[in-house]
Amino acid sequence: MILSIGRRIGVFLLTVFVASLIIFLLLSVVPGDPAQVALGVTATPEALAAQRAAMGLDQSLLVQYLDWIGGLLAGDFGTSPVTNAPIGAELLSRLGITTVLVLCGMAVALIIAVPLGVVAAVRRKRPDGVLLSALSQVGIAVPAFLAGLLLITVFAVQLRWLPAGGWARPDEGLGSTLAHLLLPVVALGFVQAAVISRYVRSSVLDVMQEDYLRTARGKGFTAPEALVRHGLRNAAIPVLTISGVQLGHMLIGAVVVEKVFVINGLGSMLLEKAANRDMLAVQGIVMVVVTAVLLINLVVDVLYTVVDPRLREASS
Amino acid sequence: MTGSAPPHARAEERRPAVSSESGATGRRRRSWRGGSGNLVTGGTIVVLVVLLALVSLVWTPYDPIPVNPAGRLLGMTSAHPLGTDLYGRDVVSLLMYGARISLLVGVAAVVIAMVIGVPVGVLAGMRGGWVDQVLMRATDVALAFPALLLTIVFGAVWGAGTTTAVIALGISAAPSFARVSRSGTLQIMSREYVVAARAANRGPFWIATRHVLPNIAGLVIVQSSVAFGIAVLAEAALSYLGFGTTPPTPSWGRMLQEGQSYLFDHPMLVLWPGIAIALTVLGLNLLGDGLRDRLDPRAGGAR
Amino acid sequence: MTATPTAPPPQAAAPTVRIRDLRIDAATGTLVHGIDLDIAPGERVGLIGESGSGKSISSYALLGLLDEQLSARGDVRIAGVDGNVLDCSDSTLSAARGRIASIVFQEPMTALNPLMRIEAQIAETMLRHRTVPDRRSARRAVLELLAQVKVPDPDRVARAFPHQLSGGQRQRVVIAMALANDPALLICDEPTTALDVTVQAQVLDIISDLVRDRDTALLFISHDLAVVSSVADRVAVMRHGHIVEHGATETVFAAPQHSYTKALLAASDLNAADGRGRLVTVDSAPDSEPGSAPGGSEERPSAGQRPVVAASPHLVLDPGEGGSPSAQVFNPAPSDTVPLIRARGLSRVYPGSRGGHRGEGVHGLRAVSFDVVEGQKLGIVGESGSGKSTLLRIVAALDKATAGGIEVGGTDLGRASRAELRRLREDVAVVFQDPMSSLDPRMKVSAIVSEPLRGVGRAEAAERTREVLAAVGLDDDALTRFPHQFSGGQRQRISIARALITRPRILIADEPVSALDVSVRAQVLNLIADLSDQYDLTLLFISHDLGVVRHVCDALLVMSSGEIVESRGTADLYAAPRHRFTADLVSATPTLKYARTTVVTGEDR
Amino acid sequence: MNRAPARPTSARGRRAPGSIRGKRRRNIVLLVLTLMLPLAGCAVGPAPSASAPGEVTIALSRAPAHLDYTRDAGASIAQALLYNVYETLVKVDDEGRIQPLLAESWTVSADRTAYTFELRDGVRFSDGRPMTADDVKFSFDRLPEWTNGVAKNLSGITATEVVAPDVVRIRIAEPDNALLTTLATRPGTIYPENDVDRLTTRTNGTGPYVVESYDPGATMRLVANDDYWGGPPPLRRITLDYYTDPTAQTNALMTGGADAALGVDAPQLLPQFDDTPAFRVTTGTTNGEMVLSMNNRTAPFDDKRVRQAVIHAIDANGVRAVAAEGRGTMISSMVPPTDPWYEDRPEPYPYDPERARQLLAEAGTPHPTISFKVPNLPQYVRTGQTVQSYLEAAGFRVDMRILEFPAVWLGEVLTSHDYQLAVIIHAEPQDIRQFSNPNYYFGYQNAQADAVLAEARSGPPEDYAAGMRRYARIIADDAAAGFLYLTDWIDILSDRVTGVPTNASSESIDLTRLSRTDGGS
Repeated sequence: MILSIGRRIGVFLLTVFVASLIIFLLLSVVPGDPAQVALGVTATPEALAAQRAAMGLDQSLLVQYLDWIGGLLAGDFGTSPVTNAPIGAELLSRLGITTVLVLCGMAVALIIAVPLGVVAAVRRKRPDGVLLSALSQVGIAVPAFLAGLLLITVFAVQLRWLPAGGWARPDEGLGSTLAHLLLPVVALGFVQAAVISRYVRSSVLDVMQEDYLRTARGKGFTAPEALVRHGLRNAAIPVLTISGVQLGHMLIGAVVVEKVFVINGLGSMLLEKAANRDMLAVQGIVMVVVTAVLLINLVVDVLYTVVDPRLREASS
Repeated sequence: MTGSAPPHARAEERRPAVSSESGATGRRRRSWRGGSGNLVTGGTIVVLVVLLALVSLVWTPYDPIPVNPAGRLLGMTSAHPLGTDLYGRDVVSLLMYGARISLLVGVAAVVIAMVIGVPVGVLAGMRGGWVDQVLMRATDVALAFPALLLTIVFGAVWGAGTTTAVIALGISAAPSFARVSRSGTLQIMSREYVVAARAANRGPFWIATRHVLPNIAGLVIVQSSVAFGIAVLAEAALSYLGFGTTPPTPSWGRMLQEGQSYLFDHPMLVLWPGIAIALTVLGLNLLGDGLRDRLDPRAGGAR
Repeated sequence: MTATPTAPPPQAAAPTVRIRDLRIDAATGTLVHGIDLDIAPGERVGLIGESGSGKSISSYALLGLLDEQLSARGDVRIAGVDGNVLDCSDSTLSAARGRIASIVFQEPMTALNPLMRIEAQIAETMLRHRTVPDRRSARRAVLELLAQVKVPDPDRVARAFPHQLSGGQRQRVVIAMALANDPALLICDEPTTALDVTVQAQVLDIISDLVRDRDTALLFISHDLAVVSSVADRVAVMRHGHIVEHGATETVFAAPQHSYTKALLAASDLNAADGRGRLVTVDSAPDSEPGSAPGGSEERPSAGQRPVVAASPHLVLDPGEGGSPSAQVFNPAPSDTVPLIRARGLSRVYPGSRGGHRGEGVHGLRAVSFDVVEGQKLGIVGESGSGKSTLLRIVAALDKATAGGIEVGGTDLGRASRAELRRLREDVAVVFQDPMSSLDPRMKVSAIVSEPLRGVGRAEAAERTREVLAAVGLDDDALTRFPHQFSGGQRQRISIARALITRPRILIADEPVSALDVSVRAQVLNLIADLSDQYDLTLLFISHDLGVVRHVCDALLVMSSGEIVESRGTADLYAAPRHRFTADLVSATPTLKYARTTVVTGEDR
Repeated sequence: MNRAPARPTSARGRRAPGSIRGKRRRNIVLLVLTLMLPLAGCAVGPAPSASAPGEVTIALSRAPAHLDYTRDAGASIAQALLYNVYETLVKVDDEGRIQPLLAESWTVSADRTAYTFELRDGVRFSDGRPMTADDVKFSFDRLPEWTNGVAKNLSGITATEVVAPDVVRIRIAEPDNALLTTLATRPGTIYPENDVDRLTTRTNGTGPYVVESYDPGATMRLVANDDYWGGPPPLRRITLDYYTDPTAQTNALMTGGADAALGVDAPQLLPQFDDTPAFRVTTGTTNGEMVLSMNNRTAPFDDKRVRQAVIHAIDANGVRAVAAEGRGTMISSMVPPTDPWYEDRPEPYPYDPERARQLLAEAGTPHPTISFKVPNLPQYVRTGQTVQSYLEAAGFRVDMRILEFPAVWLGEVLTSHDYQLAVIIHAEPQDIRQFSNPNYYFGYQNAQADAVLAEARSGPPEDYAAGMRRYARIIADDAAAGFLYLTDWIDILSDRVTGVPTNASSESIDLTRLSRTDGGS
């Protein structure tokens, strides 16, 4: 098991390395000249050359890449040619905000989706099951920002129960943080819940057809007992996968919600940096997101081996 | 363990080939009712949207592009059943034209994803070994780039717009096609008719085109309808973020975005495109579910 | 959720199960048309039927385990359960399931929760019904039960997860689970169908023994008459949702009354042949109802039947004495003949480390040497994992040996060029096991059958397709249909037609009948025998079932663990198996007790 | 000085008839939209402020990418920093008059080419260093290093001399009537030498507030500079929250997330503040002309007839209706009514699509294809789309591209001049002079106009207005660009704040007198 985890980590590192190459080529080589961005178009050729040298752009691509990746490993994301400010600090604080948002959103999503999906599966022939299933279908189909907009209109603008947007750091008062967090988390969580509940439903349905569930009933468990004792853990495996995938994608996918609720998270930072053509910052953000997605995959993979003894064996 | 398909996918391959008696009579019997309900509802919605888009090619009540400052923000009238937008354009015409854009984005993204993903998946599934390993690792890498991230980055590099968005959405949907195709291919490759074809002297290309592709077509179609729905939603989100369809081309996402600041006085401007998007995605998802029920006998009438 | 099992019934004579007019309906129609059946305490009843006869769902109805799509009516009483079982709620019945009545399902590979240890899975049966006070005593009981079902190392098995156990071990675990609470009734639904023959025999013994020891009533469901005959005191024969015949096993088997029973018995008995030396099929059986064969009315015997030719004249058998099996050439060709297939020291090692054999690969074949001469009909017999399928793949040039060499028709497969391989593949055709899987569901029959033809004009291809279809007894209108429109037996005919279209010299049949119903099995075996004569084929017939190869083949190779352990003429081998494994196999193969051994003298059609 | 009065108008006055019914329907629809949410209890009262006492949160629209306005031509840095953080020798007040700031007084030489400024005593940069004449000299000497076009406005300065530690003299080549006005803008900023490498991230000005932190695109926090020469400012802290989306901007105000929304450019959002006495909406003047810039240097706009055709083709009132909900003021040249040389003159090329076609035909290009670059902000997108629609109706083929503002649009249009048609608000005071800047993106060259401008600037001060009037007329008659309309400056203020200037008469959003009315300050 240790061995298999070691192997997975190796694969993870290799994948991150390949991804970093792609990101570097896409964002350092393809777009224009960062020195030009830094100095503006009116800069003299001499100034440009000096700037290029200062930014290391006169080096070979390999050296540039090594510089960048070496910096990343040391926690240095470089200095933005646009703002002249170090990218890492901003990225970190934005990542923190988005992580809180996404984790809370995912928690809400799971809290809603798991019971919803199970009920929708078990009662799929009954009107309430059909209704739940239909609701989740509709939930998937509603664009997240529309949901957010309506939430704001009703709960913030009309009812004045909650702030319309923004972010409050916990050190500014936990109550305020929670109040600011509630609507965006609900908007994010509900849409995700709709997506995940479909997977819960379908994997519970799959499990309900498994022979061992029938065996469990043969032992004397009622259908719901059998499902709880024997089905849910098995059904959790595909749900784990999709939750992992969704969690990674939400880091940027939450940008829509961030924008609606004026939360300055990672997605908003990406948008802002992209609009300002701050490619080094964009490069850093992409690298962080991609690494996070791959890391989540790794964790999910490792969780599999914890949940499923077959994998423990097979990979050792 | 090779690849990274979730273990439950592998478990299904262990199912006995011979169906048990109970399977023949009950457990795996197809119930057409649940599936066809989804299929009919979803199909009807999708067909309606397609019709709307097709009609918009030859006729819309008004030209949806020119601005008409004199006729802005009209409510529902007989001349404009759903009113006009902030540019004075007829909302019905905009919705029809927007259907075209949404479908275009969806179709183009799905085609790109399919063209990249399916060959990769089939190749990985058929060749196995290191080819499979390399392709699936590559798929993992590609999967680590979320669609929105890719679109925003592409927009920053090559300029935002429908084409950029479609390419980015297509690329980011490709890995899921590759995975679906691969797992489908693995199942097909374990079938004896493939062994029979090999025994009958048929090469990999023949097997891929005559046996694998026709048999995984169902899976790919289901995946397409899912990816289509995702693309339609993504187009809306991107338009909202300013990375999608560029003006003056009307799109549902842009209509939503433009109508947003009129939510207070003219909420219908948000409502109509919102309904259009939700309905279309709903239709596509239902269609996908329905098709899955039809094409995947294992799912039976369960879904 | 209160349990309602009551005290034992007042009269000892009262049946454990009493079924009256049980009907099961699905949306598409009625599946079971009112059956009646009693099982007395300690009585062992066999329920026989082919697929689709309704035998399994009837048993599920007894325990309230029917699928939601199905509904049961009638009156079912189980001693210890209040009222009509069919009217009981799931929670009421769940108190009885596993305690008063237990069930063992067919498929041991999937019947256990893959994520739970065996101990927990067995223990929860007892903890659920509080038949043990605590976990510790549950553990003791589990080990005891595992010992009773003769699991080799109960301690290890208790700690294991299901995937770490073989199929036979898993089925024993399932049986242990079912018997954990000493139920009054045990239902076994095809409990051994998925198991190897030798394992099947052991499991059947265990079931018989345990049931006898505990005086448990047994309802044993199987399509295999031989298996049922070895277990049951009394049998009921089901067909199309009806019990067509019912009585003491001996009576029913020895003197069947209903025509279907007769036909089924005849078809099951692979020793029985009709007047022309052909196996008896349900249709050819006397008194058979026309057009109502279990496999479907379209199952007709092929046209152009030929009498079975006696053993091949070239056959020279090696006595198989002395020396290590691996060093020995089995079934050697006479020195004056060049064998059609000549394998020497053939090995196949699969890389990787499946199943805990870290480092070393898995041996599919271990240095196998044998010959096959032209025209021979050679059976290759072995259990799962014996290497017979690996051998097939190598002979058909679908796989390569990792060591040793094989020549087919003088071509060395290890060194053959592409062109040579292509030519060779035209000479070697394969019929596969599973008629569901071996035909591409998206291709029309014409395309399937003509697939092996290359470099042949369209017209000629069509002509040859029609020809081979006719040879396997299918009409032209089959050409434009899809596989799912055919029954299992017909599909296997299509599969055979495809194999024959290149006019091969060698036909490899890989368990061609093991997925078929009993009645159809005989037809297909007849067809293969006929065609291999008609087309002068050299036949390699692979099977796990000695009974099946016995009829078709004139010589046998017996394989075990990747090695050939014995090769003999069929009759000799049956009469006096030399290798211990062969002996086990012969003795484990269930035989129809009580059945008539005479040749059926039904009217020829 | 001829000044138009500030126009604080309640938005209520602009309500369209029938909007009561509209409002009821809207509520019903909202109810439907949200299916089940009870709106019964939605008594809309003033939301309590989220700001702490002594602090004010302002909702703004356009965020600067960084803090260095020597590099960036966008207006948003100056809006936040000028006067509030950085100061100039003189400043323009809310009524557009020149007032002393860092210079207590100044004298002009007889030939009007030397200005001597007496610097205020006790002025310190926020890092504590005293501000001296050396800093003034450094600041003006560094102007050539600005990568931002506005520094060109002070290119007339030939020398800056330190007369005494608190006296500085500026020499200009020719007399310039606009010098003081220009010194009140960005290029006139005084900053110390020691921090110039960090201008993008740190400020070191002499103003009443200091930038405490800036989260790019999101929030800028200004804290009081307690050592401010004018005494501590009224507030401890001002938080500037930037909203790319105007709905979010007004929502923040409505829900107490902000105390004022300044420079709101989505008037459609105003009606919801109608019924709420806790808010007041003010409409002020700006220098912001919505200009349809044409690249005069290249075809087809090197042909005056094509330029005229563009202006004839567009109904500026229609553009104003779509882009500003009918707000703003029609102008015929690039002069706001607040400028002394403003002239109420009819548009020389009024809306006449037929005439536009005719002119195009005369120019030999009946269907010219135009590359039209539009910043990606809602106001501009609306303007662009409407303009495009008008132009295409007159025979133009318009390839409209929406570019990210500021980075991409400024880079392509303002810096690289890679455009044919563009739209942008020019908000600098007296920005019409840019038509005589040969390096400016207008690419306009007209020796006669240049001469008129030079004469006005160097001529006697009393002739300045007349000269500028003449200049404005030439620019308009030559169809150098399209002047669509003059934007309004819309503020929405909660009753908690006061001291916000109504008009946008300078480049700054002057928050120096901002304070709270609810005892918070």
